[in-house]
Amino acid sequence: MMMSAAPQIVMQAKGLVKRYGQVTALDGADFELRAGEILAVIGDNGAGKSTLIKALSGALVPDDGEIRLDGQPIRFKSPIDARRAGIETVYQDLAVAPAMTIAENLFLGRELRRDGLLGRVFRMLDKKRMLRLSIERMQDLKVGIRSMTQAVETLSGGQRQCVAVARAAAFAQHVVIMDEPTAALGVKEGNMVLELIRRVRDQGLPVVLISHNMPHVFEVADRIHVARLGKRAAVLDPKRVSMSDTVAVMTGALLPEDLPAGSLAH
Amino acid sequence: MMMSAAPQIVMQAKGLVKRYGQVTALDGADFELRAGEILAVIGDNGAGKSTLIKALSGALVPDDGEIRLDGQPIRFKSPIDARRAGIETVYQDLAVAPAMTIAENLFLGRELRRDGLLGRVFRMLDKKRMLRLSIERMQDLKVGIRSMTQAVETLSGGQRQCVAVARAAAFAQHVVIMDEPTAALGVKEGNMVLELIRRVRDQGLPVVLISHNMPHVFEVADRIHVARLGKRAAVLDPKRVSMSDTVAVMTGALLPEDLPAGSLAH
Amino acid sequence: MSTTTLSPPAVTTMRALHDKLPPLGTLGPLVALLAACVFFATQSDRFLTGANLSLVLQQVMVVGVIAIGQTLIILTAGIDLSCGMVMALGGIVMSKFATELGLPPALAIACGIAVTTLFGLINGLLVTRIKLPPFIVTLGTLNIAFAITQLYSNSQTVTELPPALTALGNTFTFAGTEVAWGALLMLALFGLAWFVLRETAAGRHVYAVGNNAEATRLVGIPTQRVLLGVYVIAGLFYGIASLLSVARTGVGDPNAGQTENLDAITAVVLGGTSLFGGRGVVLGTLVGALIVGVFRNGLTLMGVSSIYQVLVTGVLVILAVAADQLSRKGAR
Amino acid sequence: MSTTTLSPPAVTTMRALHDKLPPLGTLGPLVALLAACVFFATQSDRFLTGANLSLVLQQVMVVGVIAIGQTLIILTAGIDLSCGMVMALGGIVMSKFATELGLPPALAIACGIAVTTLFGLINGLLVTRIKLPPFIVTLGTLNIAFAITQLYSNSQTVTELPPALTALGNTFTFAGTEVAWGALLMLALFGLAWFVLRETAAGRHVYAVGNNAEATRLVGIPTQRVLLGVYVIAGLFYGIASLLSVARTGVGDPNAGQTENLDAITAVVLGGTSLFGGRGVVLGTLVGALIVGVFRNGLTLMGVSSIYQVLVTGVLVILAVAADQLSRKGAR
Amino acid sequence: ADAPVIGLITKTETNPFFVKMKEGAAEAAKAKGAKLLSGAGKADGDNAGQITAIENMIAAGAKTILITPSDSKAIVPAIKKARALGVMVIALDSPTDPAEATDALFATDNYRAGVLIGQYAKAALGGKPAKIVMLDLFPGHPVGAQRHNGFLKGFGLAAPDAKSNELGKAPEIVCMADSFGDQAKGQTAMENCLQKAPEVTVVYTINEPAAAGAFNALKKAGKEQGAIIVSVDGGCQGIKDVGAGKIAATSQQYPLKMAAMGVEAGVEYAKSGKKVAGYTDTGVTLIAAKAVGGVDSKDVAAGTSLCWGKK
Ligand SMILES: Nc1ncnc2c1ncn2[C@@H]1O[C@H](COP(=O)(O)OP(=O)(O)OP(=O)(O)O)[C@@H](O)[C@H]1O
Ligand SMILES: Nc1ncnc2c1ncn2[C@@H]1O[C@H](COP(=O)(O)OP(=O)(O)OP(=O)(O)O)[C@@H](O)[C@H]1O
Ligand SMILES: [Mg+2]
Ligand SMILES: [Mg+2]
Repeated sequence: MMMSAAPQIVMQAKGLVKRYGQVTALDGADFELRAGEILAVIGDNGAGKSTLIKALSGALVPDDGEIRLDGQPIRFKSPIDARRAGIETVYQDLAVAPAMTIAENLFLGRELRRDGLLGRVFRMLDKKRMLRLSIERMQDLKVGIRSMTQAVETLSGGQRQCVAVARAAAFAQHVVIMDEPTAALGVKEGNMVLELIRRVRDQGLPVVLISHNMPHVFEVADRIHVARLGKRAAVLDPKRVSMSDTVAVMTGALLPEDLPAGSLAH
Repeated sequence: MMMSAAPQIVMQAKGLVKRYGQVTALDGADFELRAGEILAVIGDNGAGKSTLIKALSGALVPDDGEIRLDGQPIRFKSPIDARRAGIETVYQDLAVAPAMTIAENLFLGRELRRDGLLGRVFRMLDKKRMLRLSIERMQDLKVGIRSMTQAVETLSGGQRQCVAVARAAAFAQHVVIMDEPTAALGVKEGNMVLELIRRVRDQGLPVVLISHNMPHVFEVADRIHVARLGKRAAVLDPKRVSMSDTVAVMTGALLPEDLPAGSLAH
Repeated sequence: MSTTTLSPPAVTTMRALHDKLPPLGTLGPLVALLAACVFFATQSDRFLTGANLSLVLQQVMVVGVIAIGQTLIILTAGIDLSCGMVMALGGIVMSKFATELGLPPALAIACGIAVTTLFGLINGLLVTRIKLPPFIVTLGTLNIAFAITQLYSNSQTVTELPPALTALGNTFTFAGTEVAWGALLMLALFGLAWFVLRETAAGRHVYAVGNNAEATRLVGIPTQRVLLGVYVIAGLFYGIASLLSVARTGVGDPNAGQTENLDAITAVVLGGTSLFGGRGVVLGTLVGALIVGVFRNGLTLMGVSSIYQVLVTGVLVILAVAADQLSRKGAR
Repeated sequence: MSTTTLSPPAVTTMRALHDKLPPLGTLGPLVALLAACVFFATQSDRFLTGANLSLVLQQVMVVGVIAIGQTLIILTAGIDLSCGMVMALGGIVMSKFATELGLPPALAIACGIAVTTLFGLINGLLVTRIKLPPFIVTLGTLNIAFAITQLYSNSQTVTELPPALTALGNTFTFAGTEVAWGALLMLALFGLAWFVLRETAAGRHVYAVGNNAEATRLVGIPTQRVLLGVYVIAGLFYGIASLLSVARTGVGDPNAGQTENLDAITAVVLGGTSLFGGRGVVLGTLVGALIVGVFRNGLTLMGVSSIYQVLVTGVLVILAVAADQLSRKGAR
Repeated sequence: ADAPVIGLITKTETNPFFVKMKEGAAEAAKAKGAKLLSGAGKADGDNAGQITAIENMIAAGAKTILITPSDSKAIVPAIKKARALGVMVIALDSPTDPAEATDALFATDNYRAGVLIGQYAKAALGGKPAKIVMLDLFPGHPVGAQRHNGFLKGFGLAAPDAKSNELGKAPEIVCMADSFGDQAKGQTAMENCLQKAPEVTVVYTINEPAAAGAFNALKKAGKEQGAIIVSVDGGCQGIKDVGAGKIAATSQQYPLKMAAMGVEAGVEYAKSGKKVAGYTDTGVTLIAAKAVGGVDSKDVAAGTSLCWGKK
């Protein structure tokens, strides 16, 4: 990241709060995503990472706090609003329709219509084209899936993950958010996804990556957002902080202010 | 592992085959688990790992092949048979009942009854005791879950994982099988599970660990079973093989016979 | 370190208290029932008398007992359309066996209950062994039980039953009110079902099967046996309902049970049990059955003509559940 | 590297071929229907005549069109108990508007269809806005539609309809057989529903909502709007069924539709659509409706007395689905 | 030649009244060497089911169809179609509207059946105040309306005419409820009415199962002495209940007779091509255990010997 020009902020949140009955999942969390960066979000189980990104992607409406996109305050009332704003998300509890085929899942909600009358008047789907594009997309990820017309419920856990990742990467216009996209993936497939994340960033789209895999995080992240007890505990610079210090901050063993100077990201 | 005495074989499978329509998930897979060891099973997505351990745990009946437990040929017709034989399994697609509480899920199928008449005649459950034991069990795993009487569906992804792992570790008598138990876990929780796996092994129970996390595998495994295209490609010795060679075998980039001498486990 | 992640005692106590209260799923219907009662009490001073309430209890006892069986089945994500017809067949069998065949009443009753239990067993076997959808299976047995009932009874009501068959229709005086033994039996059965579902492993397994059948199987619970057991026990409850129906009307009626199918399911759903299985409380079913009974009784007391009763019932059913739903939203 | 993990072309071709065939879920009921036809053809030489088969088609046209709407709703994991009653109300409205109010037939028909569509809208709003279970909502509107039908018609059958209202009951001759226009309309509507469900985004969204509503929402599909649309369109289909019913019987009948509720659901389930949503094919529903119609017709031709028909239907429903299920097991 | 095929379509499968009718038809068919097809609606009021049955029976070769119309008007177009195909259609038990839609009608007058028990109840009540409970069939059923209104007429109250489908109302009626012609529901309805209006002197019931249910409810409340129950049908069980004092009086009808006459006419039509025509009243007889002045009635013995047309 260049330190010279003030970095442009794409997405920003301040003081987000979300309660589930007695449980406070988000307790005044802040968030900041800059143009063209990969922002890793890490934290213990239950630290509120998924809740945070659900608030950012319109999957839930926070009880309090403010979200800004490109400096404009926004209020997503549903995932549709977020999608319209060009934000694509891979959810942790994979949002797929198990009885539908892989191709259908990839294009769910953005189906392609045929050209000409058939498409415009009869609104017929262009299944052939969607199938072809699906195959290309999945080959990009180097996933060995035999047929795009097989139902998602017949896939292995990692293969399902790939479907969700491929979908988000293919359609994002503005921001890509991924909640543990590599959790169920094999080494090869995991690396493909990291590669894909880099490619997306290099096309200019900022990526939010939630992951428990520290090597992955340190491999790709430009900045690391540490979530802890529903808040943002710190934002670290992976080039200047050690993995063990990061884990220590994450688990609360070390306070951010006790970190070696320069560990915090700007 | 000591090389002297011939190691005792707890569980063994030969030529397992499982087909799903056109897809052959297992294509003559072999398997061998020794007393007191941690056996890691690794492989690409779709390599047939989950299918293999489902065959071993009675969750599915293989189309062909033979399984032996302590040298005796067995045929599990259902998970109940495997459970009776003391085999406990954590499945990848977490086998939990979402609307039921954590405590209930932990003791599902092995509920404790009250002492005395209430238990023997009225078959009343000892909910208090189960609750207490659940709390202890989860504290062992250092999981910060607020109430054991909350429904599993209200937990974060990683917290659910912990419930499944705690259940298997607590009840196993003979063999523990875990399909990607650390996939959704944070660093802390992940290390706790590895620690737990070691503890189980040290109590004398062999553990089968499926994982895509190579550092984890190399940290705890005594031997590494590499699955590839529905077969067992090789069994490696983590003390004598490098991580990169392992990954190369796993992805098919390297044939096992081309490995440096001594890489294969005995 | 474990103490830092565990929550402070205040929260724990709050939650423990919260856990003690019935879930809103049960509370909602109860509120609707109470609201209905308050409303009817303002409309008719006869409504809130012991005699009238005892009457309502008697009127719902048959549907109530059927609905216990139905609750069990719906908790496993199934459904039983045959319940009313099977109940009618049981009633015909016990009354004909006691009169025409001249069997001792106890034996005749046992035979009737055995027949309904057998139907439960057939339903269960078709669902578990051949894996047919419960809807289809019980649609089939609905027709079969109906046809057998009509053929065996020749569509004739069976009368002049020995008093033992109708004993449950008799009443005893409690606090100045006549209470039917059958109503008491229904309450006892609800209590029993509640206890078993809540406090025993078998009961929890019923919930688990309905909640996630595959997970339950993988955990090592014999899901097929649980399911089969549920259908058989439901059949047993239908048999008891047969006896109650015979006791209440004093005859073996081949046309009994025709509306009980939908009524029983309605009671279960009004009581807050999910048709998708795994969620619900059997006492909610009792409340659901009472709601239907109280509406019918209260509207008649108000002198609402029958077609308007249908209209009002339709509106009230929706309102009752909507109030429940909206109150839950508010609580969140 | 990507080519090594992709499967050999032979397998791909096999699979492509396999994908072209209808899923077994549709094939099973079809086999059952054909088996029934073959059986009845051996029992009665009147069965396999064009006139008789055209008759069966006429007899199922009302239930068939209702069942299209019901299929849509069941695909979203809902259920509509009100379908038959709403259909009856539509019939009364269009026939009374055309006779008593003297509206032009086309306008009267439009009003009738508007009323059923309005009921669909109400069902849909209650399901989507207040999030009530469809079972309860439609149980309520079932009662409401019934009461309004009886009140508005004063329980009187409406006769002396203008010919335009009954035109769909008229026949034309095709290949020497009299075919009713209404039967043709039903087939066309099935074709339309099949096309939309299979070939358009809206149709796929219906499946997605029933399959995993939360995932569908997260993907950015307005699930509530899809659901609402489904209920409204179902109401529209019920309106068309009203017209068919009026055309078939030649009168506006306030007691129509009472058995169509269960019949329509039966047709959908017999046709292989899952009551849990997201799985099924609308053409299966046509087959399911035909199975019921063929049984009734064939058994009457055989001279089976009506109570035995009930018995046989019960057994056959189970057998038809069981054969389907067992054949699928074999195929695995 | 083949045996003539005759179709019998009842309202439902299950009402003992129609079961008797079917038995009568089967016996007559056997005696005359005819083949009897039977069909029914799925429920009372199921017009579409009856239309389907007509079509299927014609397809099966029936030349005569006997039908108890569930809906007197709604069935007419289907009957017209059948007659256009040369099928003789005879209405049993209740007429179509218009009555000329069928070739012939063998029936009881339900309105008159109501009038008879209304007159009886009025006379038996003597000077006591009339507090009437009406246990009807269910909303919208024409037979329910005819019997109901007939009863009111016989009782001397204002009532709609025989063609109306509307249930007449009067200040003397203290409670109206539906029994669905079913004993258990009749009992429930009566129980609720007794809560509303404990002082009941007359109970009108749509049929004898409903009457038995009403009696149960009265007996449980200890009021069986104070109220007169009247009913319609005259089934053997119902007559027994009259004998036992549960029901004061009932209007007896003759389904076996209707059916037997219908089958005979059908066989004759097949043989000679001669159709029957017009209305044949198979009669209504008031059966009462205690005769009251000014109203003709027969006793239980006579009722038992005739119950439902047993000869
Ligand atoms: N629907 C819900 N109802 C009640 N509590 C919930 C719900 N969803 C989340 N929570 C609670 O909110 C807290 C934060 O959950 P969240 O899913 O955001 O954690 P996370 O950081 O994503 O964890 P993980 O790494 O395990 O996925 C947890 O304690 C969880 O139990
Ligand atoms: N129920 C099923 N129906 C059809 N195909 C299936 C089914 N289950 C698994 N398969 C196929 O079998 C193959 C092996 O699946 P399996 O789940 O064993 O892989 P895995 O090694 O566990 O992968 P992962 O690491 O992604 O979990 C995959 O190609 C998968 O698509
Ligand atoms: Mg998460
Ligand atoms: Mg797997």
